[in-house]
Amino acid sequence: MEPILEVKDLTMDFGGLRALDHLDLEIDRGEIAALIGPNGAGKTTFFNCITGIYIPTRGDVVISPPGKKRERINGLKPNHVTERGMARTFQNIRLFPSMTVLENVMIGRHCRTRSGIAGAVFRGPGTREEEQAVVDKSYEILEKMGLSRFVNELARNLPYGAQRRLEIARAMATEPFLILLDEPAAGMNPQETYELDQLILRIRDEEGISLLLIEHDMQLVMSLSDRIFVMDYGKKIAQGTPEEIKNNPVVIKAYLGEEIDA
Amino acid sequence: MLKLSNVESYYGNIRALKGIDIEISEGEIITLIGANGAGKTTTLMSICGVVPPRHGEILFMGRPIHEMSPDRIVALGISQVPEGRRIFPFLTVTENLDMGAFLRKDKDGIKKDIEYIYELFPILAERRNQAGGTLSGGEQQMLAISRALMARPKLLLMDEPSLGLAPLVIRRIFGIIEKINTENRTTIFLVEQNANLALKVAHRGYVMENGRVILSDAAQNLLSNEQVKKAYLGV
Amino acid sequence: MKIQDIKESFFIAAWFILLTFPIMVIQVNPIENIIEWRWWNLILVGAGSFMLSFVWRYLMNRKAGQKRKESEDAEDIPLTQRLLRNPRFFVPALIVLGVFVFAFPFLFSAYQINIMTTALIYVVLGLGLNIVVGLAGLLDLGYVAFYAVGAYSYALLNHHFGLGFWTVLPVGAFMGAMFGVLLGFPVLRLRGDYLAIVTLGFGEIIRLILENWNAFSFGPSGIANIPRPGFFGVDFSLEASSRYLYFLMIAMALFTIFVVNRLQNSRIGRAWIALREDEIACQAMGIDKTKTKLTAFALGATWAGMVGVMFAAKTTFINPASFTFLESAIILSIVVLGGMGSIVGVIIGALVLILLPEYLRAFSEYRMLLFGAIMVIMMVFRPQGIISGVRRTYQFKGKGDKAVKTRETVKQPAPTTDHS
Amino acid sequence: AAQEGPIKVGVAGAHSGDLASYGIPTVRAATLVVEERNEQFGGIDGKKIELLVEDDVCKPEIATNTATKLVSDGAHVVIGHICSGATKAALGIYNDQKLVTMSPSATNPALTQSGDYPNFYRTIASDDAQARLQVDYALKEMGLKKLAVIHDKGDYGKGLAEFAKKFIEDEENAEVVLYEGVTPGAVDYSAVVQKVKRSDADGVIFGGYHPEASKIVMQMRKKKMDIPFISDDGVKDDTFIKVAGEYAEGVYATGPRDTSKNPIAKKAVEQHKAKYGEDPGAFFLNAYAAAMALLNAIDVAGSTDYDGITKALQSEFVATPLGIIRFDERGDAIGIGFSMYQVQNGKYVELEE
Amino acid sequence: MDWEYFFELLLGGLTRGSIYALIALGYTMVYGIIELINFAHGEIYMIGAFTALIAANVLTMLGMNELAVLVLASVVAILYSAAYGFTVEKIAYKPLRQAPRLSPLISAIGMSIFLQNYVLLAQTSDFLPFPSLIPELEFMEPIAHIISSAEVIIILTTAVVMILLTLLIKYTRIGKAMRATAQDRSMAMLVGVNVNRVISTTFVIGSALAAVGGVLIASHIGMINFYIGFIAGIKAFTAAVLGGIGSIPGAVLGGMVLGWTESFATGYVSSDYEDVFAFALLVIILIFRPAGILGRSTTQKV
Ligand SMILES: Nc1ncnc2c1ncn2[C@@H]1O[C@H](COP(=O)(O)OP(=O)(O)OP(=O)(O)O)[C@@H](O)[C@H]1O
Ligand SMILES: Nc1ncnc2c1ncn2[C@@H]1O[C@H](COP(=O)(O)OP(=O)(O)OP(=O)(O)O)[C@@H](O)[C@H]1O
Ligand SMILES: [Mg+2]
Ligand SMILES: [Mg+2]
Repeated sequence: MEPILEVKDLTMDFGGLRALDHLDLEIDRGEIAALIGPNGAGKTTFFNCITGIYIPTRGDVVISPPGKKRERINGLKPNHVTERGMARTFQNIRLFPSMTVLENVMIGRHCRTRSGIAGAVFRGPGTREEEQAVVDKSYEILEKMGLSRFVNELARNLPYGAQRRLEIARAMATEPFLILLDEPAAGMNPQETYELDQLILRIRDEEGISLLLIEHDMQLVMSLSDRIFVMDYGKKIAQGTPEEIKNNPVVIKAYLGEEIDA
Repeated sequence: MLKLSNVESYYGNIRALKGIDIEISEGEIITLIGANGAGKTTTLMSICGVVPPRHGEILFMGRPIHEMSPDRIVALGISQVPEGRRIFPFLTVTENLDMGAFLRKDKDGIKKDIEYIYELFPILAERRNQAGGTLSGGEQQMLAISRALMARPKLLLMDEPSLGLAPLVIRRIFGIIEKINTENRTTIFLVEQNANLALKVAHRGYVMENGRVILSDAAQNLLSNEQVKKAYLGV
Repeated sequence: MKIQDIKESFFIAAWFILLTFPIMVIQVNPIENIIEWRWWNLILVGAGSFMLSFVWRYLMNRKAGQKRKESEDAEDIPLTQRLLRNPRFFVPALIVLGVFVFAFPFLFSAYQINIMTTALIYVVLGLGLNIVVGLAGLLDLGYVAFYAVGAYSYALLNHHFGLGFWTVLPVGAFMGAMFGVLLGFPVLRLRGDYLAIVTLGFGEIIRLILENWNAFSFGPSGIANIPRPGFFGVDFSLEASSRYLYFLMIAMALFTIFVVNRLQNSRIGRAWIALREDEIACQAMGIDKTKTKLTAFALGATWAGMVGVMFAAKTTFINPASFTFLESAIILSIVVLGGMGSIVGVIIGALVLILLPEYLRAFSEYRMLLFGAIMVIMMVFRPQGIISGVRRTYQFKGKGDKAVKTRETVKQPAPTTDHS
Repeated sequence: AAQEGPIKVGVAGAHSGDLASYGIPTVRAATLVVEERNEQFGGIDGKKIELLVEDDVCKPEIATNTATKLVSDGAHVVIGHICSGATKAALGIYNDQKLVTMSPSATNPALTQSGDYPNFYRTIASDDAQARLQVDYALKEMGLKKLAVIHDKGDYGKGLAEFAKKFIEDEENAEVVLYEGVTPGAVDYSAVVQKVKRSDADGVIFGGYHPEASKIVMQMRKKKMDIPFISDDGVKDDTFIKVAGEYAEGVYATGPRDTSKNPIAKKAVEQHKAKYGEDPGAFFLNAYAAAMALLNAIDVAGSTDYDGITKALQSEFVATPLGIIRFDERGDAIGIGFSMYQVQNGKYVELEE
Repeated sequence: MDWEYFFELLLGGLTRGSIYALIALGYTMVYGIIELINFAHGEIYMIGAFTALIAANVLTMLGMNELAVLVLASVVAILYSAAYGFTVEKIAYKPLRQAPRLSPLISAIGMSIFLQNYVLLAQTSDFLPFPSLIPELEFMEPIAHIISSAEVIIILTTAVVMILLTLLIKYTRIGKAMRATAQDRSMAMLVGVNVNRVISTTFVIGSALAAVGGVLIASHIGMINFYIGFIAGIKAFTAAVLGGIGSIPGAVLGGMVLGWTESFATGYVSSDYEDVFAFALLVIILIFRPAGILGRSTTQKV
């Protein structure tokens, strides 16, 4: 197994509060991994730290994009992290509400295209081609995500579940090797959650993108994940396959509770 | 206790509610389920007057409230756990709870209730002086629920209270829902995606689709209704 | 219902009588120690506010009613937009407009040409600021500084080195951009209204330096005898040179519209809009926040610099008094009043706001009073601006097909003050 | 050229905005003069005189619009503009159209001295003339050696101060110990006053208008600084005395000579009070004089012909509130003497030389 | 170092800063609650001063004694400013609650132009002498050449007002309602806050403060005209932002910093560039503290 993301000793302090506590974690290529833990355990903070939104107090984040060099990315700005191939969604949906659905995805193509001001003004053949490619590629992604009927809708007018999927579509447009999903199933009903499940599998299988998701919906986590990491109070308290985690007494005590509704 | 008849509400010129009839009696737990964008949130916001209905009538304990301003409606004893939590970001946890009790005058009672909340959610007690905006998603959700409880409402409207909560906490929340319903006789109007859970605690349920109520029945019946099963319970 | 209205209007009239009593009725002359009581005004205010309250109520009801009327399925596109999209209307309209624009200076007096030229200057300024405020969402209250930079570039380069209009035009644009970057670097990490005050401060700094640094800028007495743009050495009469300037400005405005339109629908333009909507999400999508903002700022400033050169050439005299904060406020008003992010809107906004005070000259001293009132009323009854922005939409035939047609239809609600 | 219809006199200046108080008195003066003329003589040669009043807010770019408007509306002569900057911007347009323009208040020396504006006249002394008088008075009459020169950063005030500074520096035994601009409208000038105190100046020369002057004088006197304060025409205004009250005592200001005894001036002020119920404001008499001079020139020339008016202005003396005046080729008024005034017992008193 | 000179500049800056602060308080309150840069605030201040001038003249004519004139004129000014503030909010801002972010800003600019010209037309364009309503206190006589009674009163008033406002916002019911409304308007409704009333109250308090400022400052300076509000407004806005907009102590601190900067810049460099220094300082402070000196940090949790 070749790890594509290695996190070592990651620590994040907010004033006196230690939100991440010497956290170690690895994601392998082609894996769907899940990060679970009680509320306030530091899961979202973990995402923020590895994507450059927060600068961690200490620790290392190293990526090894397939076919590219290993690279340490702590301290990089979020846009550089994305350029290097790690894309994410947000726990509270952050779309561009008054842009259309297609444009939201087109924004995702920004870091994979180059045309500048001169190109925009003169609109030479190069720019036109690039623009056409952006549109086509974005539409293609929307079709894959089952959002093509909304192309020209404003993002804010979409139903909640569709907005969640759009966020994923937008992340996919950046051509990542790893997508980080923060509670993708929140606010979805079981039917939609099931569809999401299928979608995530397809993303992995068809696009070869690895995924790390934070989720409280255990049914989804257990059915999807190859590997699960469990956090509590900023520390990693367990890691393993769904079976192992389900039966891990520490996890049951801290997070799952006595019985699982799965 | 609460009666909506033929309620229509709009966002600008989008008709989000297309004539809704709902009735809730005192002491009931009612749940409203439906797909995304069905208009559940809009229904709650219309009751509270934030999205005032353009047509139809809403009676609360016999009084028409559809033309009242939100603060007056709230003063009648309705409080809400809104969608998206809506924590006051720069107020501390304690201040947020305090705001929940804005219309209450009994200082001691408020104090006691805050302590009670801290017992229910120890994590909030740990964070009591932290600004609401920096809480984690789940912590905010707990705070939003607690804030609504602080009002000691007669009717509690809850919009997806389980959103973003850990399984353990969800169970605790549903425990609390049943508890305040039986102990304080608080009427509860619950909107949930987790229809399984919701229908288990509820007495009756309504199913919404596309701005209309398409089905209403006792919770048990809905649980076993094929149509509902297929669409909302995920087999 | 009617009685209710009258009652309410009576109450409003009484309130305004009370409110305006000291200022409208009593005129003190502390120098002579006389007090004059102008009771007549009381009646004027009372009657005036009584009448106006009916108009206000009518308009308010209409505003509310308008929303209601449109049924649930009606396409949410304003009439203007529908007309603009319909080629059967659009093409002839464009031709008529073109003919009118061309014939204008031959039909009207020098004065009319002159104010139209001024209005065109503001069209370009508005479009430039629209990049910064309307597209990138950066509230710039000191835009006039870049305008000053352009104007002084021409005046000074001409004064000291005898450089001509055409030479300085690109220089002015470049200087504008330079200053845009200069200001942009330190301040672009500021948010919303903090950025507003800093840009306001920057605008004032530029003006104050021009005012105080006599050795450099000739101070408050300004620079006179700036030559009008040349045309292969031809000497023009006043009339002819007004026309020439007018056509120059038309050309410049068309050029601006062309460029801004292309920018708006480009990769950069999308990034600006996205940045306005959500900075964090934008960064997470791989957009370099600083660089993108800086381009917006610099590009906006470029137009101001360029048109500043034009301004100096048109007035032939400049001094710092032309570059006050109020000027920035007016340009901003053009953008917002016209409709943020909409090119047509900004053009109409500029024409309205700049021509209005000129045509209000008939009201002599009530001119600015009315101007202020109209600004308020336009915002109250048309908060989204005269023309609201639209988003480009794409048509797709089916799976795997290329995008076939692009047009603009989806109405873009400007960002609201939402606290969520 | 002989023409039909009324004679049109343009009046341009700031009638709204922050500088309105300097422009409105001119409109009133022109109105009074023209009304009187129309009533008493039925206009000029049987033609009624009409006013075209246009606002320029003292902004150059608006002034060009104002000027083209006046030109388009067929003005024959123009009274205005008020601010030197706006005047300069507008003059090019009037010059192209051969329109005589006369400002009651634009004092920038270049307007007459540069030779760029042959159509321009004014009924106010230029900055350098006033500055000359201020400096001469301070150095020769009062024997001051160390002067603080303060201005309000404006066109008028700063222009004047620049000249004063130059004139002082040209003298052997005097020096400028402080040269400083204050921000008009600021709430407080104590820092500048402290600075004057520290500079050890034995006199202050001020260029600017009365609101700033009164604030500075009051703060100086409150801080027990009794050095002479010599200011300009912009301060020679009764409002100054009223505002500064007891602190105004002893303040010097230059102004047009002996208007208080001039019967025309008295009449003009009376007319103003009768019609507008208050004392006239800034540059009222200058504007009154300008209106009279222009009407007289048209009368003498027998037409509104540019050359005729020019000739009449430069050759014919006319009695105005400012004295009996005519204009030199450059456009400055001859016969408007300037005197030094001092506030004594709450009144400006002309100091005999 | 010339300590006396330094000290005098310090005091001068303090007075000037207090003046800015007094107006900035109203600014910051209004901004805090509806995130609107209320450009008409300066005009409310101007109207307060005008009303006080008119009232004082009428009352003096009626033969009242000085103290009565001071008190009554101030009360009239406060009432009227509050009423103007209230009315302006109702006409120009309330209909724009749901509007795009910048629309109320333009409405405010229009309102400011309107009010200026209203006073210009109804009263006069000239400067009017403003009676020195604040009496020269006997016991202040020995130090009167350093600091006048009026200045002391301005400084004290600012301090008192700041403390009262801080207490109001921190501890009273209406204060809590204000904070909630500021942070999330519709959620505030949902906990029972009457948002319209809270916003109106904020405008009324802010405008009343502007009137207090108007009376004190006008009698300190000794004259007013219709345009004084504009410059005061810009300076107050700067002060409010400098201190951290929305923060009451911040507005006062911002005012002070601004006052001192201008005073020292004039004293040690040149008053030619006092405003340049003031704005340059603003830029520098905001670069290092992007939310102002006392402003809360704007970093957002995502
Ligand atoms: N900017 C911040 N300032 C202070 N504390 C913070 C900040 N961001 C997060 N925290 C704290 O750090 C802890 C971890 O938060 P985080 O959002 O990572 O939790 P989480 O695991 O995502 O929880 P949830 O499942 O509820 O979303 C929380 O207790 C939160 O209060
Ligand atoms: N602020 C808004 N502006 C415009 N349309 C809106 C707005 N909020 C909701 N809508 C529309 O109203 C309809 C009903 O939305 P509502 O939020 O009530 O649905 P919901 O049943 O609560 O869905 P969810 O499960 O996603 O919360 C949807 O079609 C939605 O697009
Ligand atoms: Mg989280
Ligand atoms: Mg909902």
